[in-house]
Amino acid sequence: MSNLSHQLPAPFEHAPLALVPRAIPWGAAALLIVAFAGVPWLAGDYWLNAILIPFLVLSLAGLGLNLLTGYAGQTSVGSAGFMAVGAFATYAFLLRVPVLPLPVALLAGGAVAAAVGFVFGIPSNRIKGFYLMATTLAAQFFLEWVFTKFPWFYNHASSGTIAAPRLALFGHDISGPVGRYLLTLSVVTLLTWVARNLVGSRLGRNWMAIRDMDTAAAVIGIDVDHHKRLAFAVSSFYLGIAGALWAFAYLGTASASSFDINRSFQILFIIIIGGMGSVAGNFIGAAFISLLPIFLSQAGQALLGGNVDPGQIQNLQKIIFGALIITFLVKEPEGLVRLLAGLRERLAVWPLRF
Amino acid sequence: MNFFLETLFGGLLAGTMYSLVAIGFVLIYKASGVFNFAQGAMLLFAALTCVSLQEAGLPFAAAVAASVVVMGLLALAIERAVLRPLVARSQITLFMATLGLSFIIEGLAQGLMGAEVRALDLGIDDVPVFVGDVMLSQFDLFAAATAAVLVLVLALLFNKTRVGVSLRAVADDTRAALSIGINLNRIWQIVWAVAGVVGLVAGLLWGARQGVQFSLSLVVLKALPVLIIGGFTSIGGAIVGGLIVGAAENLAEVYVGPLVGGGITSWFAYFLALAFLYVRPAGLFGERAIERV
Amino acid sequence: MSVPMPSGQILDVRDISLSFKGVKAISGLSFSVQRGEICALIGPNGAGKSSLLNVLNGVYRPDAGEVIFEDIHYRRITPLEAARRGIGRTFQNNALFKRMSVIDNILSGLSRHARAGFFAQALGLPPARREAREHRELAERTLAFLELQAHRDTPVGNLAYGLQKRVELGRALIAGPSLLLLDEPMAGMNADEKREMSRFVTEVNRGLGTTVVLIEHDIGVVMSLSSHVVVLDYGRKVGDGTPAEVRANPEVIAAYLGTVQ
Amino acid sequence: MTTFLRRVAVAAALAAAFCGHADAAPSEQFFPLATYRVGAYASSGIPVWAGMIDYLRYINEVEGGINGVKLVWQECETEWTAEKGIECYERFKKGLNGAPVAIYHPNGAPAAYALSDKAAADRIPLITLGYGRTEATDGAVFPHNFPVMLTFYSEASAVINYIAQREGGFAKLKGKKIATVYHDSAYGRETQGPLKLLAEKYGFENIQIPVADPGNEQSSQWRQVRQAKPDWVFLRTWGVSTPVAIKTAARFGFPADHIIGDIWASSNEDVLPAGDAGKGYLALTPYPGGADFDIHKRIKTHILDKGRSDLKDPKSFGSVYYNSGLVNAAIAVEAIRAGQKKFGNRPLTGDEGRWGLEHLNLDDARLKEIGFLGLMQRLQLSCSDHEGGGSVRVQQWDGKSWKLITDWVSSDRKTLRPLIDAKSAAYAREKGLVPRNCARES
Repeated sequence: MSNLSHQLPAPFEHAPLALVPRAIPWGAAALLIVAFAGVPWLAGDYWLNAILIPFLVLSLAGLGLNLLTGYAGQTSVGSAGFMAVGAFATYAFLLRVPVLPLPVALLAGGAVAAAVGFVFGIPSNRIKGFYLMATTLAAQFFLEWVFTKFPWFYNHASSGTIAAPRLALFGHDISGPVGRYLLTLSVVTLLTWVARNLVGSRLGRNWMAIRDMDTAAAVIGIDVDHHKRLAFAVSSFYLGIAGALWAFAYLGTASASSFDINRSFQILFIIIIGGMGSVAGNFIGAAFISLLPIFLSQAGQALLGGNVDPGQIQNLQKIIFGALIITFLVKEPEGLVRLLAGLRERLAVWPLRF
Repeated sequence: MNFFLETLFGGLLAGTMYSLVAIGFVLIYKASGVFNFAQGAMLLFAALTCVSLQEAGLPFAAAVAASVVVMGLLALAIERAVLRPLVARSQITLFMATLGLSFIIEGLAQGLMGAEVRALDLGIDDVPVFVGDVMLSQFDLFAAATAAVLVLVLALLFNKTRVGVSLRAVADDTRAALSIGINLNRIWQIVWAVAGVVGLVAGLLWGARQGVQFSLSLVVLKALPVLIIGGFTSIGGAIVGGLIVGAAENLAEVYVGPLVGGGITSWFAYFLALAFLYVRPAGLFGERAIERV
Repeated sequence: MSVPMPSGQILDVRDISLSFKGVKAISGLSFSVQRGEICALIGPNGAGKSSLLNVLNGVYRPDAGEVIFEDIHYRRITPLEAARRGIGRTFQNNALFKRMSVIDNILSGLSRHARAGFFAQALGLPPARREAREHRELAERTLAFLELQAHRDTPVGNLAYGLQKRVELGRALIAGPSLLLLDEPMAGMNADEKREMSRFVTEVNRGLGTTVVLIEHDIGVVMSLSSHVVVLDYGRKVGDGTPAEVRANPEVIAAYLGTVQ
Repeated sequence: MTTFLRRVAVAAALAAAFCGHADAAPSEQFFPLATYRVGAYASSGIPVWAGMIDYLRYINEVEGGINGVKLVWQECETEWTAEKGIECYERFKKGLNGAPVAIYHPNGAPAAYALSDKAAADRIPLITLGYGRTEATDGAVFPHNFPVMLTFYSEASAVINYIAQREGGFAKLKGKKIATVYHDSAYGRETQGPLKLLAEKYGFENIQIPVADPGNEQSSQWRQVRQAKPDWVFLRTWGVSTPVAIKTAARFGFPADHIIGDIWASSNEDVLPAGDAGKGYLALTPYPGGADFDIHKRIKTHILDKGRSDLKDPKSFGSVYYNSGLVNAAIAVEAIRAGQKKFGNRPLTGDEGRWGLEHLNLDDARLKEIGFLGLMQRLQLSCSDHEGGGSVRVQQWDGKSWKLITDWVSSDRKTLRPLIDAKSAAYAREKGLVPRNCARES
């Protein structure tokens, strides 16, 4: 590195240096304290089991897809297939190598998913755009088929399902709602930190360069093919771990159909609504997508009582949902995260402007 | 050998059913550069409208005519509410918008017309026909003939009418077309309406086969590999792609399926499409754009 | 086939031909560039200038001919390999990463020099941090050199065209290329901006000893900036020499006056 | 944006209201209804809820509740998905305004699997009629799962018994070809084990042909059927793949009256779209179609004719799915009645509901009393047997409605029980569970 700076012409040497100091993220720290210390005491089973755990897992899955689509610019509709790999691989490790502690099994499951993602990412060197999307659909359908077809993957259970083996960490049973919540929260926190490191590093920059213009990226010396495959692998690692958590921390029992194409679309919606190319956006998108239907059905139940066919509420919800997606694409292509940032900026100058 | 031929021909005919769905895609992609995921939902909406009207007492022909009008109105609405505000946005954005659109149309279709399964009888006897020893399906023959007529009509529409000529101009070079005064919005409306009518035809044929119900919208997933093999921009490609997928899928299920336990049709077409892509990254008939830098 | 390159030359283009779907873009083009010079490619639109640059760094693949750069002979090279060998490049219509900030665009130019591994980056380990800090310092210096500090964190898509050209130059420059290909670095600029850009190019050329091949339409700029001019028309070379020689060449005058008023 | 924030605030307030209701002394029994009225499977769901609600309403309004305990119910839409199923379950499990949950119907395989552990932890029994884990028959390992009346194993055995009956005895099965055309999913594959065993026992040729989801194109499958020339086809499809299968069979000249549909291919919605091709089609079911059973007369008089029915389309009265709603509701009601014998005539908790289910005994006399004779088989559950029944009736589609053509055809559950025990033991090992000792349960 230093040999490079020796070649610099004079003006370079005398240029003033202005490095931005790193700020401590107080907001994030406070949020983490509340999430780790406050929520387990305050939230009941309903909030933990039905809302917070799936919200966290979906955020993680969104993060995984966002690395691939929002950062590296490769659209995928096979996310759920890679989630399935993570779930079934983790299950296989827990079942067949009982000495493995849970975190190691999760990591190993994620690693298997990463390997599979890498393989399905190979065509990205020749195939682009919608055509590449078809590759990911192939992955989706093929993986779903594999996990129903070969009984080895689900230990020959007649129902084709995998059930969470006893969830334990350092001898503590964590199969209760709080235990599963804390497990999920820890994994998600850790992986979010890693994702922030990645997107802020050279790797993330290279991904974004490829997203914005892959020809130019190659011209300045970025190995485009390698980085695309790497994006598939890293994204699948995240999705794989999300899949394992979805199966074991959330559902409890899962099968290949828990990871069908609709799940892939759901994750895609999370990143569209939350914001592509943003880490925080995944959480906002996931919150939106998991809370909106619950809100609508609760509101429908509470406001209209039994007077309206619940099926119609559901149809209405579908329409609202579709309309929201289009509205976001039209009005705020960068998603809710951008919208909230705009709101914050306006609030910051509040007394002056309002 | 007979069995092989029968599988091959049966597969080819079944493939035309895929082509029918794919044609709607191609029309829209050519004219507006939109990869329309909502084509399946449009198919469902069209068929459901037609059947509901028939149930309400309209004769079949009138119901079809009314459905055509409804699809035209739907196209107008889509152009206004989705395409116009998103003009000049990236293709991926437009694709995602059609995902949202498919939710709206599905919600509307089921909300307005119910979720029950409806039987649809087109009055075609679905009994086997024998050509020598080779058995063919009368219904499939009818579907293939319909596809042929449809392609003919579309060809006439695009080659002999003013609308068709402007459409081709738009597909070739949008900017040049605009500069000679072609109204892009109008073209989009027309093309989406035509795609809606193609969806109606496909929806009726598929609906006659499986009943008119929600899962009609799933045939879109079957049409994707067809598009990839044929290329997004060629109607001929959609036909050939459909034939290839139909034949390959049937042959594979019969000859390869037993080796791996069968049930491979869900992904086989996609792998086939992938293999094609690897050789020709823009489909058999698609043209690869030269990158200008 | 492989005649050795005379010393002092950094680039030798031999008999390059390129066509698109049967239409010739370049036919049988040969010329060479001396180490340390600024060589200008001129010619009317469609003469094949940009295509030639694209051949040199592997974006296009020629049908025939050979390129010799430093000590390697090639007809087809990947853009990646060309970059690794030290060919830097800017584009006619700006090939910047539009949604990334100015500093990130500049930093991306360094990626082929980076050594930190995947896990070091993912986990924020000391080697990765150290490298990131060094790269950032270098990028800050580049920003300062190109007088772009005020725009450090602006997404380049929001910058004025002239500034974007400068960012693109910075991105190519920071990698320390031995040959810099600049495709119309001054297109669409006013006289002041052109003067500034000329200054940057000259400083790079003199300070770093970087060889520059540039495409430019403004004959005034070409004459004052470059020491060697190659003139193309319809994919053929119609002139090659010092600015003064080229200016006197009747074929050049014909080609130029025929199209540019 | 501000409207959005306001909406979130309303949602939070609503959710809080739901979580923090005041406990009053319970006087009512809560029947949570996890329904699916939209999505791919809505067409089959809608009549089911009508049947359930009509029966609950009948119990309340005509019989004055279960021994005086009134029933309350609320719907929650699951779209046949696991996530919404969990959300509904978590919303419902604490009861409604103090009325407790005794028995829960997950209504849909994904939710049933996902709720298995959670319901065990909350001690709420799940009834899964015609779906769910077959090995849950072993109540020692699965105390809270009740795959009542008919598992897929029993179904496979019953279909072979029926074919034997048609062919003139088990001896005649030797050398016959029986093809199973199945939806390529866990559901579809579940009969492979028992059919293999039965094929070895009776000597018929067992041909398995999968249909990939969603199954809207099946020419290759039926071409294989045509080539194999089976004597009977056991059709284990579901959703859209059933009418497509029936139509494609006709297209390939396979006679509909030699196709036997399974429990999920036996409804009006399955055959109607097939039109004429469905004429003669056979289907087995634990809840046959028809509106002539005694209970239908009662419901017609007291509910339907008074305009109190949940059915929007009166044509569906007596349809297979409507009747399945009746049967599902009746099992739960009768189980609560059984539990009340021990715990008193009051609303029961989940634990008490489970006791009631394990002591449920519906003989012909009781079935006649409640008006279900012929519609529902004799059913006796116990700690070690959570299935209880295992019989089916075979019905035939005449183009307009189902005609019952057999009485109850029983299955050979003894032969298949070892398969079930092996699977439940494997599950217990995998999860580190210690099975209950059923001998000591009372």
